Amino acid sequence: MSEQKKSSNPKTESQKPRIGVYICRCGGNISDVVNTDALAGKVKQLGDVAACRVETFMCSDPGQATIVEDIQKQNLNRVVVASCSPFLHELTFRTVVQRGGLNPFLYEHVNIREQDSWAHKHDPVGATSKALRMINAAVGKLHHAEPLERIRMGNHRQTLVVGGGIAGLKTAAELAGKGVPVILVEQSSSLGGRVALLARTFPREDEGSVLAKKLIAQVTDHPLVRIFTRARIERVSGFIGNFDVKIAFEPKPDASASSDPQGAGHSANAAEVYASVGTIIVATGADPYKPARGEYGFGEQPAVVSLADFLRQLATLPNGNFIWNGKRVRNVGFLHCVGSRQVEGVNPPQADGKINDYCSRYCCTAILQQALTLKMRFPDVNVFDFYQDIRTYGGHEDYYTKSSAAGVVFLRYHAEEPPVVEPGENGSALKVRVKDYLTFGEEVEVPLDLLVLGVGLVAHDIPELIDLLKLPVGADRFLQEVHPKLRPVETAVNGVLLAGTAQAPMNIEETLSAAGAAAVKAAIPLSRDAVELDPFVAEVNAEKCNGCERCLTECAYTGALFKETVQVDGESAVKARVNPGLCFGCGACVAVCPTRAIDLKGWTLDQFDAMIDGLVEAVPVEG
Amino acid sequence: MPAKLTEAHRQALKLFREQHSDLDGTLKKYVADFRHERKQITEALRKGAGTVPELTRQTGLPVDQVLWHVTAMRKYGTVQEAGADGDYVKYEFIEQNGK
Amino acid sequence: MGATLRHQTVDPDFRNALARFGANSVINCFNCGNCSAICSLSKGNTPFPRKLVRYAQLGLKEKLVQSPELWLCYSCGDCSVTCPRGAEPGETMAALRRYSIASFDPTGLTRRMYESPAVTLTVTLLLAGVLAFLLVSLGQAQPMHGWIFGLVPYEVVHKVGMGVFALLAIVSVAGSIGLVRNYRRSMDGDSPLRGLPLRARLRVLKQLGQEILTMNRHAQCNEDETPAPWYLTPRAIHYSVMAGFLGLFTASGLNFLFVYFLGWGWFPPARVLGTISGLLMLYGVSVSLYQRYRGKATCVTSSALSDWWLLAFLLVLAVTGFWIETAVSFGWAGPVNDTVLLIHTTMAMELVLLLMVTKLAHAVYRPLSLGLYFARQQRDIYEANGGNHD
Amino acid sequence: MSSGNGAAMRETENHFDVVVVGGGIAGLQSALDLADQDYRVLVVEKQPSIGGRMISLSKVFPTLDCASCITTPKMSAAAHHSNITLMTYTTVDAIEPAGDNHRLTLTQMARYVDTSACIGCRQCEYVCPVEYPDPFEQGMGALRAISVPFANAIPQYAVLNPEYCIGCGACVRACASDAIRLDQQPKTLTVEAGAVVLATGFHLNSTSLKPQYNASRSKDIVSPLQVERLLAPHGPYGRVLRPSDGKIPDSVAFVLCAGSRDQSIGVPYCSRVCCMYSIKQAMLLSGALPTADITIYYMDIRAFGKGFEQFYQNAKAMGISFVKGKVARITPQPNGDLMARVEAIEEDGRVMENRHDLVVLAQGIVPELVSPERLGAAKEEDGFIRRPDPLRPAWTGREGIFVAGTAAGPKDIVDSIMEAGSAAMEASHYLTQKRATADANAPSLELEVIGAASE
Repeated sequence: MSEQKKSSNPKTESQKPRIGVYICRCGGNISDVVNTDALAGKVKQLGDVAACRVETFMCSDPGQATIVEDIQKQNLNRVVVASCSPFLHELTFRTVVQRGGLNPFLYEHVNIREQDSWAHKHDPVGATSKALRMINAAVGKLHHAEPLERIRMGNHRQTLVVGGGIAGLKTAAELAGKGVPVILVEQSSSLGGRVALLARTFPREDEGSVLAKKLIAQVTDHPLVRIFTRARIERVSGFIGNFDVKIAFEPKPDASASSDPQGAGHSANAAEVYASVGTIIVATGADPYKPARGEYGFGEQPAVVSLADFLRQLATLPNGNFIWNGKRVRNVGFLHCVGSRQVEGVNPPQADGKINDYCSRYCCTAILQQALTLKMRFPDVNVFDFYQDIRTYGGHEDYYTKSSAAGVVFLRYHAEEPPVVEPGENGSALKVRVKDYLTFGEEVEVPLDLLVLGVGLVAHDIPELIDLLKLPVGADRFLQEVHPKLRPVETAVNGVLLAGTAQAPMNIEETLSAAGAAAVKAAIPLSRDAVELDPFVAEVNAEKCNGCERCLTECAYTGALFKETVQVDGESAVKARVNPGLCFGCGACVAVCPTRAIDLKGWTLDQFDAMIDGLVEAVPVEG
Repeated sequence: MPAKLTEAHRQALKLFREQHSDLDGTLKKYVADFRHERKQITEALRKGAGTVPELTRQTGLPVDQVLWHVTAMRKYGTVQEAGADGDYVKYEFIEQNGK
Repeated sequence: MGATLRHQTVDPDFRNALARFGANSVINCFNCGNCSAICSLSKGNTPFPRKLVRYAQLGLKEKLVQSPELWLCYSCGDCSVTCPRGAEPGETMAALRRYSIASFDPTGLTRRMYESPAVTLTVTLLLAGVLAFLLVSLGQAQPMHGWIFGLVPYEVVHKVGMGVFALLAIVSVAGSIGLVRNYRRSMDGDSPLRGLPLRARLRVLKQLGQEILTMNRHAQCNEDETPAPWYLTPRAIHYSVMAGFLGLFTASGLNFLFVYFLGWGWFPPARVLGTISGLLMLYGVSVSLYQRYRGKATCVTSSALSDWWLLAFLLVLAVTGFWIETAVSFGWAGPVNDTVLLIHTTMAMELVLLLMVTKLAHAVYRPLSLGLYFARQQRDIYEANGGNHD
Repeated sequence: MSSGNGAAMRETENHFDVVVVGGGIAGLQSALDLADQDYRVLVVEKQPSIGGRMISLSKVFPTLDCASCITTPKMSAAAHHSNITLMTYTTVDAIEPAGDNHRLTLTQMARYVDTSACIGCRQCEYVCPVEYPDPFEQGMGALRAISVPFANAIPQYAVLNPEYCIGCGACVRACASDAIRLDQQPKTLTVEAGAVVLATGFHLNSTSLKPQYNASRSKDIVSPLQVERLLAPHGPYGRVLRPSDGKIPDSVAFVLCAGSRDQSIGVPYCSRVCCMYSIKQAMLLSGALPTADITIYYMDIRAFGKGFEQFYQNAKAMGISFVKGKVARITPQPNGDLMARVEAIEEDGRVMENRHDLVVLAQGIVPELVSPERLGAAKEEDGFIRRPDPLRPAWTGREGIFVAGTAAGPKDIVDSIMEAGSAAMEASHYLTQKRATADANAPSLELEVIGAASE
């Protein structure tokens, strides 16, 4: 494969490989273990290595400048960087190589940090030798590298938003405002999600339903937004810029849809809808945790309610005495971390066998907001707050301060010793026994007329969508982003983005920010006529293909591999062919092909052979 | 390399000195102290490797200043680590690089 | 902590009761522990103020009055100044002391006086009226222009004095017993002195005596304050008030003993002691009043009625005392001087009478608590050494 | 959309679609998200290098990614983006309305170096005879009076600090490309922008805010940013030493809420990140100093973000001790030990005096921008930039002016990046609306509906 027929870069043509190898110290992450200077000495002796340098931070501007300069001054035509995971910086260095004037795919990334220095902290000599072998493999691979071009595909410049809560509405409003057409699909019959049900939001004390209505108004009449309620995604295929979606509808129960407060009537539902979109935003939200029967008396004691139920009912109560279910209430308790921060062996596992060991983020502030509201409206009511840590972060601390000043009494329990809820005596409905760590671990007994469980958030159950979009899911059942710091709203599926609580618990303000961030990431690829995809897809050598179709049965991606009948020497023959837009480059077809007729671009079988040789070859590792 | 200053350079230097004249002598004193301390530590290090407390005893300078100078010298390549002595790192002078 | 009361029910209404004693910010506390850790006096097994603030938050009344820590505090105010929540633990401590004094008074008068300025005023005036009437009506038997000490005949002084001291003794003993009983209860009925060898008991006495004489603990307060001149430190001011008070008390006693009982007619040591003590008192009380008025020192971020009451009382006492002394020295007479004497005598008696129901009660409770605290320290040392002292 | 719009803007040098004020992580992310949509963006940064606070961090929670490793690519991407112009060492003095645009008055401070000639070779730095405490290393390392600010600074131009320059001219002689300009003066210039994103960031309040902590009496009572540098792979000492005398510390304490949640110092809010960065630093320290005792004194552990609680639990499992209680006083001893006084709240309430040889004060986050009014924004009571519309969390309330990151309140990197994206979205939404007049190529929605549509 080393003989290239065509090349976009004259530099690489008919030239002997001149390979530059760049070794990164990564501060000390690598060089504290790997002897980078000795390594560089050995690398220089490898075949066709024309330059080898060591830098403290290869990814820094001076590091990058070195590569560009060497390519130009030393006529390098292939480049290896040995540094961190390609996940972090492969793209960075491909861009650098391109800046230097080379085809970006004449580049090989070697991970001598995660796979070497970090893994072999206590064996510097071994790690150095391993690094050398890894670089040798990359050099070997580069001997067989050829310039590749990114695949350019058409771009459907519109977005599908799944979920009609505030995250979905906000992304739709922003995108439509920017001129990107949006198809919004909501499973239920109304828009606005959970926020529409909130009496007051924090920290601004806005009316939840008012906020939701405003957002709904922004999208419902927008010419670029089409809303479908009682709808679900039935089929998705394709890739960024070219997702083909089928939307199906729940049958209408009866004609009473108009009773819907948020007006499902905005959407003209049909039997089914087909659309092609460039990007997809998943804004399917989260649900409040539903306590198990008997969990802190829930479901058994009528005086135990969840926060969601409490705030709904509190909003409807008249002022005066605090009457709950017909009874005057004097003592109310709030219990934090119900369904969150659970501990193995203390809290019973959930249906899937896991415990919810994460913090639900919104609940501390939400609880204190309710406690404060309660104290403000009914000053006679005693309020007790059972907590582990009060997590009113940032300005939310104000709720903690104010609810304290309003007279809420706080008691701190340890997760290992959760409060015990028992039937009350002497006229109170309940009795909560708690080992209070603010009072030197003394067991304190609090008589209560009402206990509000500060329930956390759990991921909304969307197995079909997860399956359709091949969405990664974290251990906490929430959808998983590519990288929590670098790319917090993107998923491993290019073009599919996350907005709001589908990803993790958030409050309204954070949800709206996240939605904005998802919207911008959805808009960026749509700002161009075409999308560019990595060229690492399968390619069939028609001459070698014997039409056995084994690859077709193995391919997991619909439409990626298909057969066609061609005329070979006057006879018709069945040959496999690849649709590069749909191929994920998984290599399953390569593995089953009996004639070595299929290769992955950028990862050819010859290259694998060369890499294996490179790893086992006798290299000057001693010394 | 303009090893010799041109007239333009001299004019610029003059202007700079005028605009940043060290009226109360703060900078002058800072630089004098800096040079003096650096010299003392360099001399102490020339006698052999030492930890920061050892260098402090030899020079009589404030201990945090000694650490700072050693750190600076390490950064600019005239000092390197030479093992440890209990809870303290030993530093040694690199003769050949001493500019 | 020792043993604890299990299953203690909380009473959040207690903080409302406490608010009437001047603690308004108990609820603000989020139990970070800064106050206890900033306090130089909060040591070993007697941590405060947070412990007491916490008990107050939960309304654990018994635990509150059982806590000797209440009286170990000198109100330096460091805790209130550095409190991250503005919860004013120092004020809470002061209010809890008032609550505690009130709770030892079976008559309930103290509580009412703390809760209401009107009651305080009424009681003060009423009692003054009764005393004055008593003194004047009996004194009227003598010619008004006579030698002024003839104003109050011996029998009156004697009878009233006996009555006063009897009353005082009863109230003090009742209060002290209450405090000790509470303290014992917090130790599960154990006495802090039980099993302590004599030497250790003597050491407790010695420590207590030293502390009363030097107020060394008070000197540990206000670590962060830029040191005031020695004569303006809270310790010096408090010391001068206390020494002045004790000195005057002693001088009066000596005078009574030698001049009236033994009929010496003139006893210079008592006069000298009285003069010095009076000056000390005058100085301490004036500075204290001024500082409270200006809100200058950390310890006087806020002052309750009981604080003003006591200081005002002491000030008037000191001023009238000097007036009388001057009058006696120069042989002045006349109705003005008689009236001044009347006021002085009335107020002195009233102060003594109200000892256990006013802020002055701390003069009894603090030494007592300190004694118990020292005893407990000695016992801890004793037990730590396996029963062998030293 | 867009390329058309962008191109029109490029004709005037001093007109940009968006000006981003601040080149920290939030500003860079906003700039990239806008530039990727073909808007022409100017990033104005006060410091000589972009990268903000994040570039000086060691690793980030809860992933423990090396901070330079994930910041440099963003910095580099911004620096090389064809739609992004960087102006470093430049302050924004005022933002005023100019038609339906904004006019920004900028001051480019004197670097004393001609950036068109400087190649970042550092020859000037090598010959400079004066060294001073390096601000990037929080004073622990040294920097020469003329130098490239730090190893991975962008841009790689030298900058001269006139406060320490003695005017010896050595750098002028050493510079191969004759780039030193000692007669350079600050330059005022104006640019116009269709929209503005304020990403002016934060700084930490002072370690001496609480006199009880005696930070002025010991160099070992340190700021968390100092610890970041101690832990950074290229930190001042190359390892973790205590700054007073270079001892390898064997007992390190973290004092949480040392500059927040404290009315007595006027910062009632929570700074959001201190719990997590302290846990992170504690974990990294326990890696760097395997035998050291590490204690975190806390009031509440606020591990509220995604993956944070697990991170906290891991730290506990690693043996880092968490003690509930606010440290009231730190007293330096003559031998250098630091005694931290704290109540044993969860035990018997006794007051403990614990010995440490390095104490980290988790200071509070306060806004870097003191008067946002000058830049066309209003501030909240706490000093951070106000955002009046709950549905547009990036909007300042002034037409076309948006805010991202810690300028609007303390927050971590993820939330800053999220908000930066959100600000970019709202800005591009705004710019689109502004130009929406009669677009012939207006987009339209395309879909295929099968079956009768029923209302």
